[in-house]
Amino acid sequence: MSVTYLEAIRAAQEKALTDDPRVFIYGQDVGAFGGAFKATKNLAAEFPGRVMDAPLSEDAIVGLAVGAAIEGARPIVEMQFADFSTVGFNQIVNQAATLYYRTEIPCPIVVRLPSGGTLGAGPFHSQSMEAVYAHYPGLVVMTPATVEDAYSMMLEAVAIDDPVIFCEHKLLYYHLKADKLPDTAQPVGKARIARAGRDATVVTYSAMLHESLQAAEDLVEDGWQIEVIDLRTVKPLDTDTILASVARTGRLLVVGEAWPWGGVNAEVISRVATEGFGLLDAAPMRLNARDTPVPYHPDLWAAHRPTASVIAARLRQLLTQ
Amino acid sequence: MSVTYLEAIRAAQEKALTDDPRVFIYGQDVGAFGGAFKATKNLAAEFPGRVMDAPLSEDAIVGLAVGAAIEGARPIVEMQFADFSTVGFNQIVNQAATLYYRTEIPCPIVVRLPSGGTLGAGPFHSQSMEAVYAHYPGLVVMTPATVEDAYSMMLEAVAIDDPVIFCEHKLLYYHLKADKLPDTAQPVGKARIARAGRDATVVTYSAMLHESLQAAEDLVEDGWQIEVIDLRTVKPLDTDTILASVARTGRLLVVGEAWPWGGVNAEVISRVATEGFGLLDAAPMRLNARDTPVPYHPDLWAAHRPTASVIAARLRQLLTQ
Amino acid sequence: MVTAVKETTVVRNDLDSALLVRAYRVMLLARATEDKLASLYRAGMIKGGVFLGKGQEALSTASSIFLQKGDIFGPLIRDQAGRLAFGDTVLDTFRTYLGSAKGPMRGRDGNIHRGRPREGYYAMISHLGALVPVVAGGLYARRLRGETGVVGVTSIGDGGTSTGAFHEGINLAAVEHLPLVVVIANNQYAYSTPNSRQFACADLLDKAAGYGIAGFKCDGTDPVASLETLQLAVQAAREGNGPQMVVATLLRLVGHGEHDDAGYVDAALRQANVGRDCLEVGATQLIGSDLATAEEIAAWTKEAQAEVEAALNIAQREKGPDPADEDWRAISTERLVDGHHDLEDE
Amino acid sequence: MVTAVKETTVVRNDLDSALLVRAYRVMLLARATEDKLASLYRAGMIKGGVFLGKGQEALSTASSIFLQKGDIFGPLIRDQAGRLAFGDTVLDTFRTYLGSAKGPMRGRDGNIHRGRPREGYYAMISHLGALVPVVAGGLYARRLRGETGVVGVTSIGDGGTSTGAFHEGINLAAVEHLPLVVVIANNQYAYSTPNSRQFACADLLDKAAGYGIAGFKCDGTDPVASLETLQLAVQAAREGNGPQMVVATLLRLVGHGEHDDAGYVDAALRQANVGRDCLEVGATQLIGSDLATAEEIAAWTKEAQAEVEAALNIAQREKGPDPADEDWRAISTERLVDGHHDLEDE
Ligand SMILES: Cc1ncc(C[n+]2csc(CCOP(=O)(O)OP(=O)(O)O)c2C)c(N)n1
Ligand SMILES: Cc1ncc(C[n+]2csc(CCOP(=O)(O)OP(=O)(O)O)c2C)c(N)n1
Ligand SMILES: [Mg+2]
Ligand SMILES: [Mg+2]
Repeated sequence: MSVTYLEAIRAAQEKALTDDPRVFIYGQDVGAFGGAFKATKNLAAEFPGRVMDAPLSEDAIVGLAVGAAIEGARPIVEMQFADFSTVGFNQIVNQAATLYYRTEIPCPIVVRLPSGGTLGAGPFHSQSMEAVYAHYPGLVVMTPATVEDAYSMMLEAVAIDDPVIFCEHKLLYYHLKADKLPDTAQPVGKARIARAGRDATVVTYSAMLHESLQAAEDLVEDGWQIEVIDLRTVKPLDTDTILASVARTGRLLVVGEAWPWGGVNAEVISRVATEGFGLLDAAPMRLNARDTPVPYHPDLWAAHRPTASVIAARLRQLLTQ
Repeated sequence: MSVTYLEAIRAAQEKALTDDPRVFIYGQDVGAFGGAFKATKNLAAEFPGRVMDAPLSEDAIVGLAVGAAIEGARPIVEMQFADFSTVGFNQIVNQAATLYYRTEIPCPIVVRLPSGGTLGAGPFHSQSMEAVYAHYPGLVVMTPATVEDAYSMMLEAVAIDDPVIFCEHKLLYYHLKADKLPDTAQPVGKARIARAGRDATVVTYSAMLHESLQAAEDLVEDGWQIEVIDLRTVKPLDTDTILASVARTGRLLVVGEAWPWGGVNAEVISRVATEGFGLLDAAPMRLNARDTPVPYHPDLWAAHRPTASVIAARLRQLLTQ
Repeated sequence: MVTAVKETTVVRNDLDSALLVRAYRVMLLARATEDKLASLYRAGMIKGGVFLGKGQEALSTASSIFLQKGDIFGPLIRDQAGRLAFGDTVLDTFRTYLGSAKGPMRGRDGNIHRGRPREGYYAMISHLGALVPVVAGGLYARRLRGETGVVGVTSIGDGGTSTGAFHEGINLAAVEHLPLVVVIANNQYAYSTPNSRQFACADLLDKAAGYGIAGFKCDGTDPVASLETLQLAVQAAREGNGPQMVVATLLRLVGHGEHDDAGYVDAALRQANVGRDCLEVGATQLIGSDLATAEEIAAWTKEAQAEVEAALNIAQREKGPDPADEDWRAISTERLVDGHHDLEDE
Repeated sequence: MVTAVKETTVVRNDLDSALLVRAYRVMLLARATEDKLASLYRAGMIKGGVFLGKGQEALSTASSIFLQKGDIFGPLIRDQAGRLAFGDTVLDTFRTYLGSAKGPMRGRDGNIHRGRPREGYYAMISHLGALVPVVAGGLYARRLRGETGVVGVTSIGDGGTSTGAFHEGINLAAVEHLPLVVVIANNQYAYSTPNSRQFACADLLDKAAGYGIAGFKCDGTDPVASLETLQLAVQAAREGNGPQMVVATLLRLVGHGEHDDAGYVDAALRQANVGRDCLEVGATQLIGSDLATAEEIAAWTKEAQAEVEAALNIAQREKGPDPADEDWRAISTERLVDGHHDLEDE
């Protein structure tokens, strides 16, 4: 028996619906159909009236969730693709994200964003919007990279009283598997050392964790021990864990799939440069996607985002600097 | 005779309308009323049919501009406040910003964003969204800090073939004055050394330029010579000018009014740390607004964003590090 | 699904006379409050804008006066009167404008952006239309919890009907058959923009059928007509007939904000029926129905003004928030606050 | 302002017979193209999704066939037929799906996200509704330039009517009195979501009056009815009567994408009139009107299939873009490209 990343998200939502009568799910095709990716498969039948198909209205979907949250409900809303959250953007960043600061009423909503590139998905079904949301005060931005985190962080996302942007990576949905769902979990907000090392630190998250782990593995034959940190949440960003790692390794590469200007990578490097300047033995490096829309053609796409081999090459540069 | 920052923007739009029949202006209340801030005063009368009041529909306003641009027009659209561009967000980041990459048809639109905090403006009339737009490929993001730049960069914004997010700072509208409009201008995309110095570099933009210049002035009495760089555009970001300055001073403070996570400041520090690591004699520093919505009360607001005295204090820290 | 469009006429006896008097006194109180806000603004004592609802008190009062405890009210810019009718106070009004730490927004937000969401009194953000789905969501949650007979009212202007949020919100409410009343105050302008540049339908009420919801229209300058219409609409929603759209015609008798002289308003409109002052219309109605004398109305006005003065006196003595005491966090879960505050140590 | 709603009836003689034949052959070509796309998908030869318009060819063809050079067409997901009628080619279709560097999108975008904007053939982004104001904007610019008699057509689904963009776009077009025809293909579902969860109006055409625009409805499974209706709508727009809304009733006869078996579609709908295959209806119409024989139609079908094969042969031999040759920039002004490309030197 094994469980996929997607099944973990489904299972967590099922558990949340079971455990807490305040939870409901609202989104396009999430009902009988079970969602575009089947993240809500069978839930409508299991929880009648609590898993509902929404009209094609992202703004209203998020708005409804905020109103329901005010009244004490704990809605989970699904965007069919992260890219479509741009049309629900205002309700997320100005309505949900400001509610607590303005009124002291918390806003416990979860906005699920099926994120990131996949083969042939093109400019509008591939985006990684975590940096856009993390820039705004008032949001928690989760970017689980493992099956275990997909499960436990979704439970936590529903449990906490604040709006959570839950960035699930579509590339991990079906292929990433674990033996079973976890019973315990690391606290949300703490990064995880996914692989311990000595010579350099790679800070990454979401699908890029797996490319980075592969790169770290590739460097073993050259005698390098690379530490890989999985951020897990990009807001809050666990600066302490990063700094502690850089203190050990002296070298930092940050890897992300989003666009280069001002993303997670810039924030991580900026924190290390400002708060851990003396820890660095060499200039930090970063790898992002290129600064264009995500291309459709598989060859362009492969050249648009970092891959294990590019990461490995960059690490070699970093290590010999 | 003197001309304000706002009048410069108005004059540049007037000149663009005069010189180029393809230019038109579209936005709420920009017609006979002359705009919420009077940036289009009298233009509707001067250019009949080319300066039009729009319905209260930011998404459609930007969409209309993109369609018009496809047909060879050069629309300038005004958002009444930058904060309201969230409801035109999708058309900006997914329609306008991707057009050239996808179709090879350039998209010469200008989206004017009256930006930044002013006294008593509160959470929804104070936002600085430059970092959000700069994160997206396909957009040029201008942040003029002077009357001269407001004028010449607006002309350039209309002239170039790409979508420009023009972040004008409302705090500068009426108070910032110059003797006259400039005849020549520095090329767009190049930062400007607003004040030459020796001991530390402050990189900043928009209204924070003036707070930073004040701070630099305040430090003269202690014998410090602070170099202040005005970025002018935050995308593209003129890394060369920044690096050259840091090469001279060895110390860097970045100051911005936007939220801390992943903004201009993170990007600047990240570039210096990655590309100019060896130039730094001390850890770089940054100052942003606090990570909450922009508060309404003047006292809270004053404590929410960097001011000259905070900048000066931080500079003293930086200089003695 | 109810799609009938009801044009109401003045049937004075349908409303109980105590309600009429109560509504009128709320209108007076709102007017007195706003008159004071205007003079505070002119005296430079309010930072930021002041946005008043003069001329819209009748409609606004009618919007919330039929609501009960447990109902939801999502007012917009011109709803000082409706806010008071729903339970907001003059004191909290001044507190919010003056930024008192004791106000519901504690200086964090100001002016019309106030509310007490836990009491069903939602606090608008500036983005027009954005409140429609939020009120719908509140109703949705109530229904999910098994509560029945709850009604939500929200209002919007002619300009706000052009927003995507308005459209999506009403459509969603219609699909969900929620007890939502949307009051459209067609005051002929959105800031300076006349209706002719805002919509092309013959009547805004023509939109109701497009959502499959019931529609009502009324003369928003007429307190009795406004009350009667809203009574019907709220009742229809409460009885489970789904969303109700009310379109009222009127004019805002002040600028968009107090900085604005509204010079763009067509003089003919000011002279027309639509430009009547609902307070004057209401006075005539009360006197004509022997529900009050001119002297009584004058006395009520004085009482309202005194209440306003008293509230202002309190609010003016209250302190604003102390930045040093602020915890500067935008989320409630303390352990998840991003620990990177650049201004922290100054 | 035209607000009349015209229900068209089949008046075959209004359309010239050459047009009927031409339209039918476009429908056949679209069907043959899409059948081939489906088998390429099943064979794993297309990366990403395949979204077909089977069952919607009649309406889609009618949407663009009355357009002239200089007009604007903004097709959506199910418009393979309308694209071909407007001048798109089978070759460019395959090129785009296969990512050929020679296609109009040069591998940068795929499948239905293609167009040649300079030729009035706009390239949709995925966000539904977003194209409506863009086509309006194209028309606005044309008018500003003094061009008259230009028409723009765009289409949308029942689901797309729930978007804010649709609402804002149509309303703006109505205010600007633009010659925009919006074709609503009510195919009963948005992905799996039935109309009952999408809108509550009795008829989508009820929305037209809410925008103050003219409305038409037709049976989208009927080629003649679709052609007649669109002919009227396009003509009305061309004559300066402002935006026109066309609501057509039909069913998509395939899944939302080829990955989807459409098991959610109500079997009764499949059996009903709405579930008819417009190609069969068209064949009956042509044969019944003596415009073609069954043999001729069979021959046309073969010709279409041959054209499809030939185009595919070419497209399959073309190369995709070479990442090494890409200049990887999203703006046209080279000197303003942000010089920070992290992947550059790999
Ligand atoms: C989405 C959005 N765009 C622009 C504004 C700026 N704005 C504030 S009030 C207003 C006019 C509103 O007009 P209307 O809806 O008719 O209400 P009224 O002011 O007449 O009561 C505008 C444009 C806004 N608040 N929200
Ligand atoms: C704004 C937005 N939200 C969600 C989607 C995902 N999506 C693509 S097609 C579709 C259903 C569209 O239904 P409809 O408009 O009826 O067109 P049809 O597919 O039936 O032709 C959805 C939800 C999208 N493309 N855009
Ligand atoms: Mg109005
Ligand atoms: Mg459909």
